[in-house]
Amino acid sequence: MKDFEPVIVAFCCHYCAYTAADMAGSKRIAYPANVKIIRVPCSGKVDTIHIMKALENGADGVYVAGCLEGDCHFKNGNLRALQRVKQVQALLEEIGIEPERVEMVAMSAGMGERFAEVAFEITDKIRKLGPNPLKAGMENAKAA
Amino acid sequence: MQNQNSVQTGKVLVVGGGVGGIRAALDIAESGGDVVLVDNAYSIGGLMTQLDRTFPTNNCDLCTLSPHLSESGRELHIDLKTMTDVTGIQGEAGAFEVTLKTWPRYIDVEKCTACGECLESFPECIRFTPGLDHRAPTCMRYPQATPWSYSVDMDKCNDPEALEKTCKIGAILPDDEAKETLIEVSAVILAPGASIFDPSHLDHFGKGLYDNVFTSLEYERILSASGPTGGILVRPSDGKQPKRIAWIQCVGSRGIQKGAASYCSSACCMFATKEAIVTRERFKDDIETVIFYMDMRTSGKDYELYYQRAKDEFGVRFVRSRPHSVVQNPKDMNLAVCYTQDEKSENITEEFDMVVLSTGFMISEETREMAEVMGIKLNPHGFAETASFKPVETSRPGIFVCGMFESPKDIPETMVQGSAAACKALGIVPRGKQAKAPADSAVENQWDDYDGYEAFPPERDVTDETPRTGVFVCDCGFNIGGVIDVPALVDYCKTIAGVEVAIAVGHGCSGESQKNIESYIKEHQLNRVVIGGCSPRTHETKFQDMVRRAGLNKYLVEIANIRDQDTWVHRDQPEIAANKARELIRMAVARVKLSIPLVDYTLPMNKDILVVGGGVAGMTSALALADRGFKVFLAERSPRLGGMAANIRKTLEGEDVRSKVAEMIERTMNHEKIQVMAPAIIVDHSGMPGMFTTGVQSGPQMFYTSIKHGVTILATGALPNKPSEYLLNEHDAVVTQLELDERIEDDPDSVKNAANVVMIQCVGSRTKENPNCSRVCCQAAVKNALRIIDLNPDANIIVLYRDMRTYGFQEDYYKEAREKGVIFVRYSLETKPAVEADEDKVTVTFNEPILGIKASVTADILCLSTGFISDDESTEDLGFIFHLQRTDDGYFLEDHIKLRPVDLPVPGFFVAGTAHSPKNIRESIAQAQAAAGRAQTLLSQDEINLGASVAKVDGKKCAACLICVRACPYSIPFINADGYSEIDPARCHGCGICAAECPAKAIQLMQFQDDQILARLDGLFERMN
Amino acid sequence: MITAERKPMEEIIESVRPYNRILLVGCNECVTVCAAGGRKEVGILSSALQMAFMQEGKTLDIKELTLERQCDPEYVEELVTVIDQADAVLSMACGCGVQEVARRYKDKPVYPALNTLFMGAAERQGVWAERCQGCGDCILGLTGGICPVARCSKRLLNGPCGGSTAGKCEISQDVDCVWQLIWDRMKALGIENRYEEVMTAKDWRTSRDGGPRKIIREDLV
Amino acid sequence: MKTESVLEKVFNSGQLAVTSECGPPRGALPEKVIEKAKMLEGYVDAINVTDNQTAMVRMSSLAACILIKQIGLDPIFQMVTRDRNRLAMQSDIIGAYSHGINTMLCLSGDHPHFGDHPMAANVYDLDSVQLVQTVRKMRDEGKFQGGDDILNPPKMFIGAAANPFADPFELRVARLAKKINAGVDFIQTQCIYNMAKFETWMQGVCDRGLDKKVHIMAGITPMKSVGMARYMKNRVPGMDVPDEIVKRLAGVSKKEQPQEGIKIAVEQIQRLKEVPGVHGFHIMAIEWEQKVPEIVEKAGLYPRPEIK
Repeated sequence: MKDFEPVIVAFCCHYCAYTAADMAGSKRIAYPANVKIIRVPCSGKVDTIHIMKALENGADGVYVAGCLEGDCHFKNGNLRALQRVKQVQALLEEIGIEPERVEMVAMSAGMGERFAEVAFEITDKIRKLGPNPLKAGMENAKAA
Repeated sequence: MQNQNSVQTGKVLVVGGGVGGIRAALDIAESGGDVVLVDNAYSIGGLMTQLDRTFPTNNCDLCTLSPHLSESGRELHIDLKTMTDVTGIQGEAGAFEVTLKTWPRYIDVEKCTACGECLESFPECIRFTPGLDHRAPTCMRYPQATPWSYSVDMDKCNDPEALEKTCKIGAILPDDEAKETLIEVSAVILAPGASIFDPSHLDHFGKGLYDNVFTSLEYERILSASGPTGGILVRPSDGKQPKRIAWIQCVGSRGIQKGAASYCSSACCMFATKEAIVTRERFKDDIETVIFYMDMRTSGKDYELYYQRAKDEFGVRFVRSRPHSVVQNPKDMNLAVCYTQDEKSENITEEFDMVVLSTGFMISEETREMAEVMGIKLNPHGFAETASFKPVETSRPGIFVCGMFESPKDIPETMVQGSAAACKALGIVPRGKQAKAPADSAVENQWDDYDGYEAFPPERDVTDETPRTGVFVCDCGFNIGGVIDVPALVDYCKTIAGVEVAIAVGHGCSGESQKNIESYIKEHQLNRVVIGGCSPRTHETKFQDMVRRAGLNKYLVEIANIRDQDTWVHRDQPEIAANKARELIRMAVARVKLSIPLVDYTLPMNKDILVVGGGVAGMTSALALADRGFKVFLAERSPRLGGMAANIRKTLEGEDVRSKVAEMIERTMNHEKIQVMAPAIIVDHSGMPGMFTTGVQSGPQMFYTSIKHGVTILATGALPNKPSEYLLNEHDAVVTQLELDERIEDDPDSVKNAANVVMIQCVGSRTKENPNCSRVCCQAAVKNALRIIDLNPDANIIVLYRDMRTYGFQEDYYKEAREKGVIFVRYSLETKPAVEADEDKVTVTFNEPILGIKASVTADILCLSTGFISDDESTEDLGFIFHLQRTDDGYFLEDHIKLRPVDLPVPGFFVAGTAHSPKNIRESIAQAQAAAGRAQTLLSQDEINLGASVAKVDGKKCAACLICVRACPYSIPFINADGYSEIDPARCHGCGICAAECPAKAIQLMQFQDDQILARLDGLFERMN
Repeated sequence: MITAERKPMEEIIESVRPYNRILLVGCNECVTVCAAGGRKEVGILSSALQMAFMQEGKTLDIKELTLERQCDPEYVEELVTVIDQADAVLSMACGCGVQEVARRYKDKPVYPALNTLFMGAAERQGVWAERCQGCGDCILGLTGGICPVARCSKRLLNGPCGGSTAGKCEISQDVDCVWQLIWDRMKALGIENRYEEVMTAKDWRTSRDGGPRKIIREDLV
Repeated sequence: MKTESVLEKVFNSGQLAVTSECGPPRGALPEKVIEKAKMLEGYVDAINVTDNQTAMVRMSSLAACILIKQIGLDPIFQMVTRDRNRLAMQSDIIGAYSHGINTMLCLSGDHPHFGDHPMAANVYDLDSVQLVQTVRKMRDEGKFQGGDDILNPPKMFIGAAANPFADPFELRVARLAKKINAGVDFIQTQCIYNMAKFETWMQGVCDRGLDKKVHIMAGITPMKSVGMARYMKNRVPGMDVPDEIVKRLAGVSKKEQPQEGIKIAVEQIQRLKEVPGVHGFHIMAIEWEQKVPEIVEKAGLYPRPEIK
């Protein structure tokens, strides 16, 4: 557990979080490399299945980063994304996986610090939660 | 790029890079004209970039403004000169010669990549860092700063040589000097903006004396997440969150204090209201907010509703009073605000933790000097002199003005004037240099000479080829190469399945490297390309053009962001950075394999225009466009042109409206490029921007004609309100301001003999039924009162008002009226005046709040300020036919209330005049010119590129469930005659919400298809599973 | 439209536990429209099941397939090519679809992944409400186009009962009192006078009380 | 005279009728039924016997009615349409009549949602109006619902409930008219606290002359405490308890509240006696039957008329 480095997938809206990540870069604000960014045109484009497949493939955590409430470039995509994240959380709970592995966060394009902060917080949280339970399950089965 | 020898260059000089200047520059550039945009600061943006949020939507400015700024940076037609002053001008409209002086920046903007090395080593000497700066608020905070470059303050630098050496690409120029340039332009637009009134000399408010007194702009910076406190609202004196904040209005405006301007600064009421709302929004009941004001001047579109919401929903307290002093309690640093109120005689003292001074706007000395250089007339306040029918024209032909320099105003009005000035400036640019005008072939040829674009070779068909991917890794100098071992990364890339070639390319964006990559693509017959480099946000277009030159479809390239999102953030952990770079490239390779060639959607542009509404606004737009050679159809509902203005005699400033309108009608009727259809009604509509078809029934027989046009301008106006109140429509002594205006001019004797004249403001406005302010009635009342006094200096005139909203320079007339004895008495909704008939006169009874008595006056004339109501029936019909949204009170709803006040949400539609909101003639004309300007940005193109990122429906999978129809934020999908959902690519905005919600998985968003997104995951987890 | 919602995961997991190869079949008709069993939900359930079992160290072989309509034999026939590769079928159709698959593939265990709920209408995006019970003898013409059989908690034909409060049913504030709606509608139509006619006891034979029902259209047979 | 019902006879004598109710026990405890009924002996004309009240399982109304009949008192057989279909209900009616039970109250019944068997199927084959119609058809035409003749048809005096306070208020008179159309003889109302609203309703009833077609008994429930008043106000659907009642009870000490409650009930009866169209009182003292005699006495309704 000590050496556990989680892999976290971050679906980032082009208009805010992805830009904020670039901002963090231009200001040289470090954040954990555990976070892997996938750019989407709007957080509202992130489908339930994208989040599920990330976990199924082995991600230890997933988050969707959209615009601040009221600032969505496409009016309400961020709110729809939030509802979908909640749906995934409920589904994970049902199948015995910690719903906290999935999260929705909001930021604006200028928030480079906030992007880094979020990346730290979520990496910390996932580190505490431990590896994706699918991996342990499969390893135990192999060992047996 | 430009022709130096020609006298008529077709260029426009824009002075000032605030939002107004940027808007004007963009409009001209989009219309095909060349612009030189100069600003004396080291990057453009002006005041607006310092705001945290803007009313009335409370949106963060950042997201909405930054695309504008980066747009202007990229635009080929804009030559941006920062740190530049105008020092001389000669010549005349169409052929000016302007001298510019550029101060040394000590940085080569072309080379600088804003990498930040210099700032790190010499933080004191660098004037500007992109993004957030701890030295805020002096620095701009938005991510796409333009130019994307630093600036050096050489005076502060002790060791220029060392500084020079920190820059590996040699962008620092220690020997940079001021340069003078001579440019030739056809027209000039002045948009220098205004400066903020400095209240530090006002001892009684304690600004500069007490730590907890701020100007409203400073408060804005404190609220801002990127401000000096990082958005944490605390008192400088003790670091505690304030519990009570007061705003004091009219600081530096309305001639209240020493050194204050006599005019009203127009924007401060809304500014303060917004700050109070945002504060309440964030802190709820934790912070009490109080605004001390004289008159709340919330007369813009839906501003009154915002004001009411501030009171009712957010619990902001509004106190009508003029505080006379702010005194600090030395013990707890709290601030005692002392004031009196009309109704009460005693002094009231309230204690606050923080006081915000709503400081007004002034014209700076620098701007006055610039105006002198330009040779334009200024009004007594130092603003550029203009006229109602020429709202953006200065006294010198060919020189135009927009924004604050014309008069104090808010952002939407500035945007309108920016576009209007662009339209007027384009009017003198030789036609061949501007929009590809239709018809005249001679003009066509001239255009053909002008070509800033390079032609691409035909695209290679790669559909049947197996993916052959080339990976090209940049080192970006030290940016990437200094952190990770690029050759090792390249070796790794060669091992990824499907990768044909992988090489290092240095600076991939340099011309040399691009040629190199192109030759690799051709030599190895690559059909997919991955760039390991910087952010696709900034460089995607560049690499797309590159693969196009190599014969590939532009959507077959992917950029792995290994700089901004990797080596820049993990530079202390090279091992981790290298590993992440491998992952990012793997993800990009997996993704690009599934890329498919896409075609950008384009539409041919029909260059005719339909203008609906033949009032002043409609005619202004029509004439502006027709003068540029465009064919205009002008449809007017009534049999004659002129609209509401035909009934107005004089403006507040005394200009003769009737003759101007008659002149305009004459010109419109006789213009060879304008086809007037009156009476005419719109009956049907179809098509897309650039190819609309609208059915019109016109003439006495109401014949049906079908008009084909590319853009539509709606200028359908509003209606004069005539509510049945105060005996209006019942008693002959009761008239409206509009009727009084006519009587004063046409039958002055009937007015001359009136001993007592009473005016009641806000009749039928700011009520439950019509909650918005009609904007024009206060000025109309002042105008008519002054004219009556002129006719009969002994007349008793009483104006019963709720708030006098004589914004801008109208304040001068309000003051004049008071000085000439017009009595202004305030009433509230609870104490409305009562009116009774008294033979041929009427008795008006009202409360006198200062004396606290009920007073009665027998009036010979009772004049009601009834203002406007929307033409609800027309806007409803047209809204339905054109699929346009309306506000609750029946005006057309623009695309963005702040930044796109002329554009309607449906592309290709523009709005002007009172169909948008109540406004006066000057404002209507400005908006009409702006609409014509905005229209030309579309009309200048032969086709409209809509991009390729659109949602596509697989009809076979579609269950016609309507989920996409309901989920789309723009109501684009519909169920077609074949029973499945259809999404018009020309109208799709590309958000992908429908694709994510489709329960049948029948919708895919091109460029972001599910398998492409999942492929990234596969690429990422390849080595893990 | 028939509406349904997914069963609790636990129940679905238990039903497929004995098997390794699962054929997960969606339906592109009603359950797609009510977002319960279309292609999208099939994908999500497939992934959720996979994850549930991976935690136990087992991977399932799940084949996903969505038929145009699971209640028509011709469409169900399309499964014939893949049915042998599965140990069990998990159906995301309504009860009709589940039964049609079971009827056609007699030796294959078939499990429902959905609970079929009611015949309803979409009130707005994501909200469906019961509208019809299929009683077989429509009285909507008498009740202003609003059905008390399906929408009154007590199925009263002469409502409202004494529990109607502010337009809501006594069983929940979230349920409209249908008789309030009927009365409002009768007023709007100007047929209030019809209210006092006693609606006599209903003949329930045409409903399920008369035994399973069938429609035979001789002209189409 | 349509029936042998004592209640009908009291109404016909022009005097105010008084009824109360007895909830059967939740177990096979016949002595409980008899004990409760005896408490009311001499103070009321007939005793309502509830049918699985509030959707909780209790001894059947029919069985409890028989027990009461056997000690010589007059039960009112309550029947809800929730639990049985029309076959069961009609057979129970014949059964009751064969034990000499001749007065009925037809109700739809509380929804199972409120009771201890929320999982139960609710039947509602008929609604209360249709049950009234069915009983009348059995009595006046001597026919079952299905149309066949009944041998010795049951002669039931038919009652139903009315709630003047439920929404929509404007329908409340109309629904009473509908029950009259279906054949109801007497009405027992929901307990009344909002006098003004009840009087408005009665005005509407009288305006249409409905008071001439049906005997209306005003429902009275004494409050035991301020807690009960609040519960009735906030939790019981279709109940209208004005604030002043709550305030009045809250204004006295906890010990004095029961007595205050009775005082209120008596005052209400006194006031309602003056309301045209009110032909009697139905006193529902929930789990407080022992207080009914006191209320009847204080309200001046004692002694009860001798009807034979």
